[in-house]
Amino acid sequence: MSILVNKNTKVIVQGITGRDGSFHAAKMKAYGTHVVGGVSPGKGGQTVDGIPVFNTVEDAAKETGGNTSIIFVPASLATDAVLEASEAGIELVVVISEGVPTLDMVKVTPYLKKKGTKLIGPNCPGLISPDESLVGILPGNIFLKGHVGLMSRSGTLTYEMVYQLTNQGLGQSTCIGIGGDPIAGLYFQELLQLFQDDPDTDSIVLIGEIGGDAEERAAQFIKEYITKPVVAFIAGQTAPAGKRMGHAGAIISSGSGTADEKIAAFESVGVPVARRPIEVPQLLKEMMHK
Amino acid sequence: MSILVNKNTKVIVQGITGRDGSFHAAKMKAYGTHVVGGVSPGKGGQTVDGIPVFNTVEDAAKETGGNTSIIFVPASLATDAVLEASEAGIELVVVISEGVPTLDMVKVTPYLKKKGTKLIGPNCPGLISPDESLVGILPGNIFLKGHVGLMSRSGTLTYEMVYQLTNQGLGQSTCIGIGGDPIAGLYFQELLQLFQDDPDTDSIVLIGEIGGDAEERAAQFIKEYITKPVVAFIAGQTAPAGKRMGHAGAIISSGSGTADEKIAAFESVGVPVARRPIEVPQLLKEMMHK
Amino acid sequence: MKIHEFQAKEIFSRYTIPVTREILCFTPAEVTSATETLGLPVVVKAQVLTGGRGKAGGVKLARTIDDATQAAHQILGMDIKGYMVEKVLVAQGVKFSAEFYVGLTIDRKTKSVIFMASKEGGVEIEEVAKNTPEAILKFPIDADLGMTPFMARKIAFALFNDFNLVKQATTLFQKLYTMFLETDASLAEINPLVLTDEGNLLALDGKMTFDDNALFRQKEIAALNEPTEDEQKEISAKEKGLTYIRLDGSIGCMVNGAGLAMATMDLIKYYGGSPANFLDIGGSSNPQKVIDAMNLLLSDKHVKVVMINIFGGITRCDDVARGLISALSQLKIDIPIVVRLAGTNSKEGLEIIKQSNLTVVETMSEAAQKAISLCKDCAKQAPYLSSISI
Amino acid sequence: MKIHEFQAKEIFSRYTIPVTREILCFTPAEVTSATETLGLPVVVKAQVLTGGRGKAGGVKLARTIDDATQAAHQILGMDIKGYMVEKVLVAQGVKFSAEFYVGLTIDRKTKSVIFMASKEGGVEIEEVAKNTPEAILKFPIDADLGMTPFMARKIAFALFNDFNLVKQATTLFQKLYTMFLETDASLAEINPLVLTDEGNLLALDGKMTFDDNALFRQKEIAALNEPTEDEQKEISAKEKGLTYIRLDGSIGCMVNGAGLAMATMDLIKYYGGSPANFLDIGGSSNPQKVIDAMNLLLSDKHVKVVMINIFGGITRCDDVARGLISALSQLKIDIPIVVRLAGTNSKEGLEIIKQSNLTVVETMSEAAQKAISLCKDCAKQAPYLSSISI
Repeated sequence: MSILVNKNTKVIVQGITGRDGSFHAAKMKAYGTHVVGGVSPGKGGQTVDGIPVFNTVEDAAKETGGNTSIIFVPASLATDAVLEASEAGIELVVVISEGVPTLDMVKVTPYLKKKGTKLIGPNCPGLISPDESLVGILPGNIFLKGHVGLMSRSGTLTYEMVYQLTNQGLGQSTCIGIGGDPIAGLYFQELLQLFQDDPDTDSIVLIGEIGGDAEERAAQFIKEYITKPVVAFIAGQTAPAGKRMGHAGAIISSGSGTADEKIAAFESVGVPVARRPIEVPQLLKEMMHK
Repeated sequence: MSILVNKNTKVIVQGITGRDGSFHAAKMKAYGTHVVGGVSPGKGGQTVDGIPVFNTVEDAAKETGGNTSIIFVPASLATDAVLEASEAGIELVVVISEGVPTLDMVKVTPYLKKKGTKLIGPNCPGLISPDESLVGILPGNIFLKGHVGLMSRSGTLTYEMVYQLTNQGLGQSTCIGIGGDPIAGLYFQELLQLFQDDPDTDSIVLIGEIGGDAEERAAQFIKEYITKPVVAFIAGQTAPAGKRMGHAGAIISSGSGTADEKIAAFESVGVPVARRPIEVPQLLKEMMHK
Repeated sequence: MKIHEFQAKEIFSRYTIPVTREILCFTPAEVTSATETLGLPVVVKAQVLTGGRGKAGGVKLARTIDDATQAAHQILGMDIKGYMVEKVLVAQGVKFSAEFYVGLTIDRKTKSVIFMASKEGGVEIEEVAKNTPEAILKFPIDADLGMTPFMARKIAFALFNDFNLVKQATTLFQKLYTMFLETDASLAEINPLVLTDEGNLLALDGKMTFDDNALFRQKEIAALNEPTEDEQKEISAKEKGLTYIRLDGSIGCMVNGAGLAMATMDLIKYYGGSPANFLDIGGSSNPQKVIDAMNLLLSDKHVKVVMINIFGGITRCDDVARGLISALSQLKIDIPIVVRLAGTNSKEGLEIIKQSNLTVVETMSEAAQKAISLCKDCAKQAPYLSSISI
Repeated sequence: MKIHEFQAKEIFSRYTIPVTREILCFTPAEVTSATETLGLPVVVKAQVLTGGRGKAGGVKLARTIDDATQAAHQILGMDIKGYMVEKVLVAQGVKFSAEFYVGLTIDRKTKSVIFMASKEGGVEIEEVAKNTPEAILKFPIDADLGMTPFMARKIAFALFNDFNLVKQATTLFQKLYTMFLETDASLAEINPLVLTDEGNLLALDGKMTFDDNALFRQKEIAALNEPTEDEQKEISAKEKGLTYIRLDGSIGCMVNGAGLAMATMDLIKYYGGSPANFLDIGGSSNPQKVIDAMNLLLSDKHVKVVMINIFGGITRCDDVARGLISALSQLKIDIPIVVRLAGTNSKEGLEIIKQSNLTVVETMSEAAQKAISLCKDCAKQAPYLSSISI
């Protein structure tokens, strides 16, 4: 099995006629994802790479049975696209768009909760259950089907980690880039719970970074609820205070949100923290043989 | 038993230092209701008729364990008072205030749903479970403890009906004035379900009036879900179209919302409709002996 | 509260919703001049606070200036469902290829604002609703989100195929919603919304009504009110705490509570009489209210008998009785008055009016029957006393 | 984005949040004149985009005009944490009896705007948060409801006993929230909010920062930006699609992706080196970006060696390689460059740079170690080629 996306996932691409949308729709399709439709207002009736385009998510969902959407629209339009997907009954919405205003996310969050819509992102690379479904912009070829669940605030760092895991024969159940913004959808706790409940996930890799206290809360959550082995990595030990390190959420404010605090939080609950990316597979193996 | 309010109900009076609030707080207390506290911003620390006054509902609820509130503040402040009660964890909020703007009610409704707060009113006389708890402005002395559940869009017409029932020895489990506004809290369907589930309610009286289609929907609901005998009465057979008959919600618009439509809807599902208030007890007895 | 078409369209304009060029006129001469200003053809439309002006001949297309002037002569002064036409709107004639209906109202069932849209514009929407309800699409608007761009677009796609029109409509629908909220409207309709030959959407006719409960915070809207004589009476009554609606029967009613007041009217009808009014004296116990109410009832010359039905709750029957006694002493009353007092302090109340000439009965059924019988032979006999109870 | 105190208080004023009377000055002479205008005493406050100006001597109370002028001489030109003071705010001295803290920010955990309030005003709130967190009350604001009157009042009651102050604060808190939303702020603080001897609440100092992601719709706010030289460089980089932050080490890094860029810096540190910058070239595959990035790196004279770490996803390694080759031919590069390419099209990329003088390694650990070793003896040796992989 896997979490969130699998062989039955039917994907609708919002913004499919744009540069990124069309490119990745094709990529996902090539990977084997069921990309059933796209949305681009005013372009309903066209096709992109054989994928039918609709004017609204509602039309797309009705016609195709799509249950998951991925959003490639400009940041200023992204939350409206999320709401449209949610209102149309889409179960899982993945937002790739970068630069979404934080207060827009604050505004949509209660609606998604009310409708029971799951959100990944924004400003994220999406997710993949290897050999089953790729809903995102991750390079499919580096993944290997297996039993490690991975979640990360970063994109390329995720690839780096996955590459290490795959090289060591540690395949993945599902890998999720949760995005680099301060306010995002599904986060460490929800995903830890999903991996805990997934019979096909044996161990978990959590990749955090500076800013906020999500890692500290995740550590507490692991202590209380997670019995599967977890290994962590925290990026940004050398980041200066007060500077946004690329991600809108990666900032040490008023001396809090540092890597040291996060590392200490994990180690205090018995979660080993790799100091270098290459240490992750080894730590994982050690944890699994405990 | 009874529905919504009973011996364990602890009431907080919002607007207790006002003319109506103080008068009815005393009345309710005299009836035997546990009026545990009142709220009047800036008057915290005072007492009204021995009832302690607090600055906020949160303070009142924390100090007194109050679980129900009744609101007597001016209409322009009523929805803020409702939200305050809901946020403070009050389970049942009864709004007596008349003249609340409809869009204010539209605005608060989703919040109450989210918080699971039950609302009665606005523009209603409140409710009573005879000999247990009176949360409203109804004249307690006309009620008789018993097994008829009653719900009504009107105040004094309710008293008239109850008076007839009591005279005929038909006591009441709970009587609820749901209010005369177009958008209100608990309405026929929710209350029908509560009465259906209440072991101490044997039969139900529903008092409707012109305007809207709540009676039509109630008739359909009765047909599908209610097995206890129901008798209805509809006020406004002689009301002209396009005129608000006192209640903001009592208006025949574009030829719909007439008494005839409502009577027909009930009769089509086997619910007898009294043509005069005095017929209600007799119809009820007939229904119960069927 | 209702307003005229021209007022609704002025509000539309404030929200930059496109409307026809138009001029309000009070005389045929003004219509002539307005037509010259606007250019031919024009449409001359009666401005009255009731529907059905089209069927009544209150809307005329004029292709010449003479036609326009003549139309003004015909329409001004016309009686439409009891409303006298005092002003007309002269609107520039517009060529259009399609008519749509859009409107916002409040839906009791979903407890939300609902957007209605139909391709069947330009006709009475009530007729469409009755005959082909499926032709009216309904979209509940989430109160927390408001009219989001995607929702406005979704509605627009339901009406239009051309994306240029969809874009126009999307913006227009968002404005319409903002206007609805900001003015505390209870109805805001564009019917028809037309597609002009130039490819633009335009509100050819508009209708708005407002939530009376919100007028306290809508001073500008409230100022637009143009009550009829009857409505003026209702407003004065309201200022005294009384809810009064004039009907055309002969039995004046005074009741506490709207539901009981309606039930009282219904009961009079049931026994063959006809109520002269709806009058709810409300929940307070001020004897002055009873005096004001009595004054109000007696101001209607059709009233041949008065039926008072009070079920005391907050209202105390003794206060009502005191008010009645004051009224009897202050006012010259020469018609019979039937009184029924029940509930809070009814004993005390009945004691107070014992010595008066009022007809006192026990139940509302009795009261209605007695009032009707007194009405039938409502000669100039004085009110008399019958039996006392409760 | 940060703004100055005087700018924050100008925004406060727009929302009718009461602030001290004050005048912005650029010279001691202006300060003298401002003091005469405002009347004594005054407070002269350095306007710099960093905290801790009080401790640094950047805030002085002046009881005479001479004192004010002297304070201006002392403060103007002062260096506070690397920021040169170019302007001061002269504010009317206010007598007050109590200091409070109020602020709004966005809470990641509740995903909502959160209102913070404390009776411990006038001191560094971070200190209070660390030492006595219970002294800061936190109120998440429901995004759908906004700052309701009851919530503002509830917060006010938590700070004040006097109902007059509660009423003032209730209004003030609602304004503060509206301002926060309408300006897309990420932080809005009043510290201290003082209770003046006249019994009024007043913002003595204010701080605001804004969401960079929202500046596209906040033109007025964006115009307030005063980037330092380093920040100017960051902004120019951003315009080219690069996220660049200058640090003080000697190994220039070029990485795709923010997380990997941070991990790369961390790895350099782990092996004993020091990164000269954070540089994320983002997800696109434009070779020009690589040229721009290389230019940017080389513009920092502290950079003694360049480490390129690319894990191709959307970014294609062959595009990066092409950009590198162009950069090498266009730019005069006289420092070593270590390259690691992995992921999408890495084979093709490595093929492209095979003939160049770049130092190519297989893993990021190797890259870091190699860069450090090259840096240690970073004489004027030319970049050279080592091994090829992935």
